[in-house]
Amino acid sequence: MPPLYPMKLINIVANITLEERLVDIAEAHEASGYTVLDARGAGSAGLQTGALDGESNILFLLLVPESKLDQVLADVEKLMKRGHHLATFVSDTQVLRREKFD
Amino acid sequence: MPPLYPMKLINIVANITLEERLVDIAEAHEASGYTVLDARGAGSAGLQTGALDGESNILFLLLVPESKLDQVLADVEKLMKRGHHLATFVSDTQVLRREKFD
Amino acid sequence: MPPLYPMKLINIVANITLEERLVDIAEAHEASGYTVLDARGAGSAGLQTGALDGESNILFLLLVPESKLDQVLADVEKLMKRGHHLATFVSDTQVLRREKFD
Amino acid sequence: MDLSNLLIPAVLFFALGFLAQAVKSDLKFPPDLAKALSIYLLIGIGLKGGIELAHADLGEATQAVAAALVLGLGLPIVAYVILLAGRIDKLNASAIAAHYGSVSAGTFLTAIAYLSAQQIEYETYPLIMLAIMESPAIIIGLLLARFSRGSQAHDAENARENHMGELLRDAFTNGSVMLLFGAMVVGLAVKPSSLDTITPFFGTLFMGALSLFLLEMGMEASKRIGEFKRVGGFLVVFGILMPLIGGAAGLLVGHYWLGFGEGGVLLVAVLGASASYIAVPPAMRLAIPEANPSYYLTLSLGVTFPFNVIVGIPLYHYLAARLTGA
Amino acid sequence: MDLSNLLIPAVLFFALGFLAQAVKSDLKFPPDLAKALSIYLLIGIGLKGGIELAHADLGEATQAVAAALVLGLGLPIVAYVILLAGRIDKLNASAIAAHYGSVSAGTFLTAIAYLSAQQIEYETYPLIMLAIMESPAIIIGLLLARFSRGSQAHDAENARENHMGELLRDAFTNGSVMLLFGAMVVGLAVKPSSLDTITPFFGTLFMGALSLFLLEMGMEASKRIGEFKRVGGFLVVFGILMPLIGGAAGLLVGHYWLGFGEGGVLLVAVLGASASYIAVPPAMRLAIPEANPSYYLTLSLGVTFPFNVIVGIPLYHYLAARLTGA
Amino acid sequence: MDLSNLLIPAVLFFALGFLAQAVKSDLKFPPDLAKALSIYLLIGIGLKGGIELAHADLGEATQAVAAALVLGLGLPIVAYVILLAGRIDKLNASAIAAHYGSVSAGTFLTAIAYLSAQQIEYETYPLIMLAIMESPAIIIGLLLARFSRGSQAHDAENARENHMGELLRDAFTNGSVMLLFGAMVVGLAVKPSSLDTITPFFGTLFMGALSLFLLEMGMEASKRIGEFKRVGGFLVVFGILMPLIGGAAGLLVGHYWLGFGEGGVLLVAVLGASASYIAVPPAMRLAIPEANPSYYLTLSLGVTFPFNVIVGIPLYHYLAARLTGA
Ligand SMILES: Nc1ncnc2c1ncn2[C@@H]1O[C@H](COP(=O)(O)O)[C@@H](O)[C@H]1O
Ligand SMILES: Nc1ncnc2c1ncn2[C@@H]1O[C@H](COP(=O)(O)O)[C@@H](O)[C@H]1O
Ligand SMILES: Nc1ncnc2c1ncn2[C@@H]1O[C@H](COP(=O)(O)O)[C@@H](O)[C@H]1O
Ligand code: NA
Ligand code: NA
Ligand code: NA
Repeated sequence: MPPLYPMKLINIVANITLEERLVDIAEAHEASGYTVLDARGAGSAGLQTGALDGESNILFLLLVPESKLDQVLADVEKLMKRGHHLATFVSDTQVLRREKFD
Repeated sequence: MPPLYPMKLINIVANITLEERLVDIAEAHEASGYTVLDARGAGSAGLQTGALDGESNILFLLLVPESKLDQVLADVEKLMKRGHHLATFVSDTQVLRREKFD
Repeated sequence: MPPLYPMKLINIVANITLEERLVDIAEAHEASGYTVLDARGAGSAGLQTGALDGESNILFLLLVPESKLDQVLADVEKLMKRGHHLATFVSDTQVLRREKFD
Repeated sequence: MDLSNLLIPAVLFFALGFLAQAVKSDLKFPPDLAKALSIYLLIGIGLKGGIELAHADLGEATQAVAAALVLGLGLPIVAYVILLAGRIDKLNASAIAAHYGSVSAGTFLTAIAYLSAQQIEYETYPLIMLAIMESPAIIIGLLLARFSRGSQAHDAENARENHMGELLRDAFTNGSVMLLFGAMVVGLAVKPSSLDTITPFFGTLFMGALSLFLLEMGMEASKRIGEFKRVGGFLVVFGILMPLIGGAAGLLVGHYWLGFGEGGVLLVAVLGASASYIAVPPAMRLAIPEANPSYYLTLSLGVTFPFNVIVGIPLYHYLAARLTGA
Repeated sequence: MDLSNLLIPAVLFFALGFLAQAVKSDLKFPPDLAKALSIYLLIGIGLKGGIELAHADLGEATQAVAAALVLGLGLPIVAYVILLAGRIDKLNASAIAAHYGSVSAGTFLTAIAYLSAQQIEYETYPLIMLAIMESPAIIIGLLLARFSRGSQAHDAENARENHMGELLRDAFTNGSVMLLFGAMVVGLAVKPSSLDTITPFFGTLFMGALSLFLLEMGMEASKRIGEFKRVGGFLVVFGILMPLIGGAAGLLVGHYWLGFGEGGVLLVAVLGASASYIAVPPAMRLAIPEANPSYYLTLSLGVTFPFNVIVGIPLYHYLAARLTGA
Repeated sequence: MDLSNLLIPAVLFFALGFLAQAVKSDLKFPPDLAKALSIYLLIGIGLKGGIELAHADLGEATQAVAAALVLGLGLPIVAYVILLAGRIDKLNASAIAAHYGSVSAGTFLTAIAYLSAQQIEYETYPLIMLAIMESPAIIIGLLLARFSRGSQAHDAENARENHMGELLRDAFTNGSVMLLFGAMVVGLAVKPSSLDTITPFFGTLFMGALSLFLLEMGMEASKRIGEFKRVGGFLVVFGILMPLIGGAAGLLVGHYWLGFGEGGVLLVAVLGASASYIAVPPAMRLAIPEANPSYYLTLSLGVTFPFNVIVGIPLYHYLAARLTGA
């Protein structure tokens, strides 16, 4: 059985205009990469149907070792403090090949 | 470090025609919002290539506090009892800013 | 409350050309189904903007009982050994209706 | 029956898509493109139907509408009876049956391309009939399901939810129905000079866009072959038998009732023979959730559709020509 | 004011989309199609603007640009004052105000379709004005927000981040602004014979593609009605009042300043009356994150847009005809 | 070499996309639109190739096919040798090399637009050559990889998996190859009156759709600049050197072997100079997974493509004109 290693999965739902900012955060903390999915939805910022950029969400996924979690979340929190509408949630997960994500 | 709070993430894979029903469930239980992603796949209802509405899936994501989990799942279960093809799974997660999701 | 049963959720981020191979793995291990979402991102294989097949990711989701996890991961590991760029992570989750996924 | 008539772009692109999938090509079609094309094609048909309706003879149009209702309500009942005879359970039978009362726009448009390529004239009432047939097919499917549930006492909740009001509402607010009728109203209401501004988009491009759509639908049909095992031999046979029955009904209605010529009779045959895969599946998803979508999608998309495009259209045409003595 | 003039495809498809959503039809539009169509339409407008600019009289063009700047900078200030009077907080007021200095391309193009259907001539300077108005509207929105933050000392960080350089950069690198201006440059720079190769795509198809876009925008507008409760009565009233003010400003500018005829004056009125929902919302997302997008999207898409398409355009036209004595 | 010749829509839209990305505009292109456009363009080229093939002289066509094979098989070998000399590992060298035996449809079509804008005639055989060149390029890439693996004994499993049968199958069922050849067969098989029904879509719109595609590809190319660091100086230089070598080979083949005129020679030069970014990358993903996609995508999309569009085409044209004495 291939071994699995614990890792944190940060999930962020945000408007698509924030994609570059989130990529910047991933790069600033030297994450091994990131994944983006187009999404729609609704929340305190209203309905996000996905039809126009102003009302399109993304789901931004970031795998980081636990050691980086706090710093990344601190940067995400900064965006939220500025007023941006983000839904951020963190899950425990386990990866194949730890060295890819360190 | 920004604090994290436990929350339940309900994941539902369903045909796209059920999107409105799932939104209704989210609203009925006063979830703070919901997120929808387009998907394809296969299961007991056959191949879902995404090319036509009849064969398109969505992944519906719903963050709720543990206190609401049972009631939401009961409603999802009702849809399944009626015969709808849903794959439903629930994960533990942790959110930034609990007050957004209560 | 509808009962929940533990299950493993395998998440694989890969280039879209690998979709058929991943479906083959799911079928070889008699998974009840699978779910695919289009994605973009970046990693050791560079930027994946989603504009052309050569630079498009998918997020492949596979729910399996713990008993099948090792065998599935062994097959995914084989793809990685051949050089394919995959980000694979496994989470604990709980499903409604265990019999659907066994 | 000259097979070289099949050498039209729509059929060849369908075959190309089918082949690409069959040889496991890595050709991929973005899912949204198929959806965009189907919206476009439904609007295009609706507009054309509306423009024709503006010039139509009221008496003839009424007859055509009546014939559409008869086909749309009658064929599902025939299908249901055959399916029950084949030991398909009642709810799956209801859902499948509904598909055969409705029409495959892709098949119908291929028939039009086929006629145009041979410069055969055709009546335009079938365009209107196509739009009409969606709703009755959905309604009869729901009625059959209701009746099945009652007799099976299978699922009190679904039976209750589907009371008659909901049922009619769903049949008429179906997305495809709204596009077809809405565009028909636009075609009727707008004066020609104003319609001309959108004709380059919805008219001139139509056959090219259809080819692209059929390329993708060929791939979709081919993917469904993998599902034949799941669906079983009886249903696959049904998927070939039923279009022959529907086609025959259409030929008779087109010729003896409506008195159409060779082209028009062929089109009515195609209305009868083809099964919906755009409008009806989502309707059945909601209305008869107990039925397995794998059955009705495999049949309409994987069996009946390719059968009609490759074998059915030239066959019905041959018969239409014999009937009408053309 | 003959209401049959509203029977043009653009308006009818908008109404069809609105209706489909209102009756809870299961009609679905793939999200990427709407985005593709808006890119296409912006390029189409830009190209047309560039071609017109090539033939334009320099003096008149300068006047038109000046007028566009006045409207784009002035209307947001009017809006801001009204919103503050209605006790909307300053940052939401800034973000909403910015939308009203800019233009809804969908509304503007509907007005052009409306004029074409009645064979009314129009000056083409408004096409150039449309492109010009995006940036000032964004800039003034940011300036208002900056001023608001200063006075509220609400969020030092946002105030700092938005220094003047960034601010101008964002206003001119806005995606819609780049498409409009970029296409305008193409229209200006390329010689006609070479432009002809892309005219079938960006020109001939334009009105049809607009209809498809408006079908989807009708659905979007209708979905926003559910948000009225969240937004509150005052803002909904503002969403109808403000286009009347902007429309009046446009009428006056178009007639007294620019001296346009009936058609041109109507178009300037629409520039004033309409509110952006493509270009400005993403700009406000980044620049005024404290504002709630639900407010500005509901207003521009759910209130002002349908009001202008159904009521505004014929009203402004009636007034433009009276003003110009046509 | 008159630079104003570059003022054609295709090139300007490419530049606009490149610029938008370079200034970090928030302009976004829905990913599915790019994919839809590339499917459309491949079909359009294939159809045009098929129509031309129907009129082609058999002897000349055979020569063109032979020349395409020579370029498609030869250039990757040249590229491979250069890459090894630059100390690129063998598997990455194989994968990169394959791209240079194939063709960038976007570049080729830009060259056609460039010729059309100057009303320069061109032979149509290069259209057929383009379709031919995909498969040999893929095959030679796989053979090089196989050879590399053998000598490196690096990965027994991949070596085993890629036996010759699979290898040929993959090269001919490649999605782009199937679209090009499939559409070519349609263009050949369908009679002109029937082809006319799809010409408005696949022909008349072609250059406009190309412009939209190049707008997006300009953005994609620009995004790749951020990857130059990862890829390294040698490879970036290779991405400019190799098109010069391929272009020279194409010039010589086009003039001395095929005897084409100014236009045709330019097109053969572009076949040689350009590197695939639609067809070959997915093929290499599967066949040479050990190679890093970041290398070959950055080179073909981020270096060679913009170089050819901006510098290459006018340069090859200048040389083609000198060679042919036009
Ligand atoms: N309870 C929730 N469950 C799932 N997604 C949510 C939830 N609340 C918010 N979201 C997503 O996060 C986005 C931003 O949320 P908000 O900041 O509340 O506007 C929304 O558009 C939703 O897509
Ligand atoms: N084991 C599984 N892993 C991941 N997704 C699944 C699985 N089983 C079913 N699904 C998804 O759930 C949808 C509905 O499943 P079903 O009810 O089995 O048809 C399928 O179309 C799949 O997308
Ligand atoms: N740290 C990460 N977090 C999220 N997604 C990642 C991460 N690393 C890689 N990925 C995704 O996995 C894909 C393949 O990764 P790689 O094998 O590193 O090229 C990338 O294109 C990303 O979409
Ligand atoms: Na039928
Ligand atoms: Na305005
Ligand atoms: Na080449």
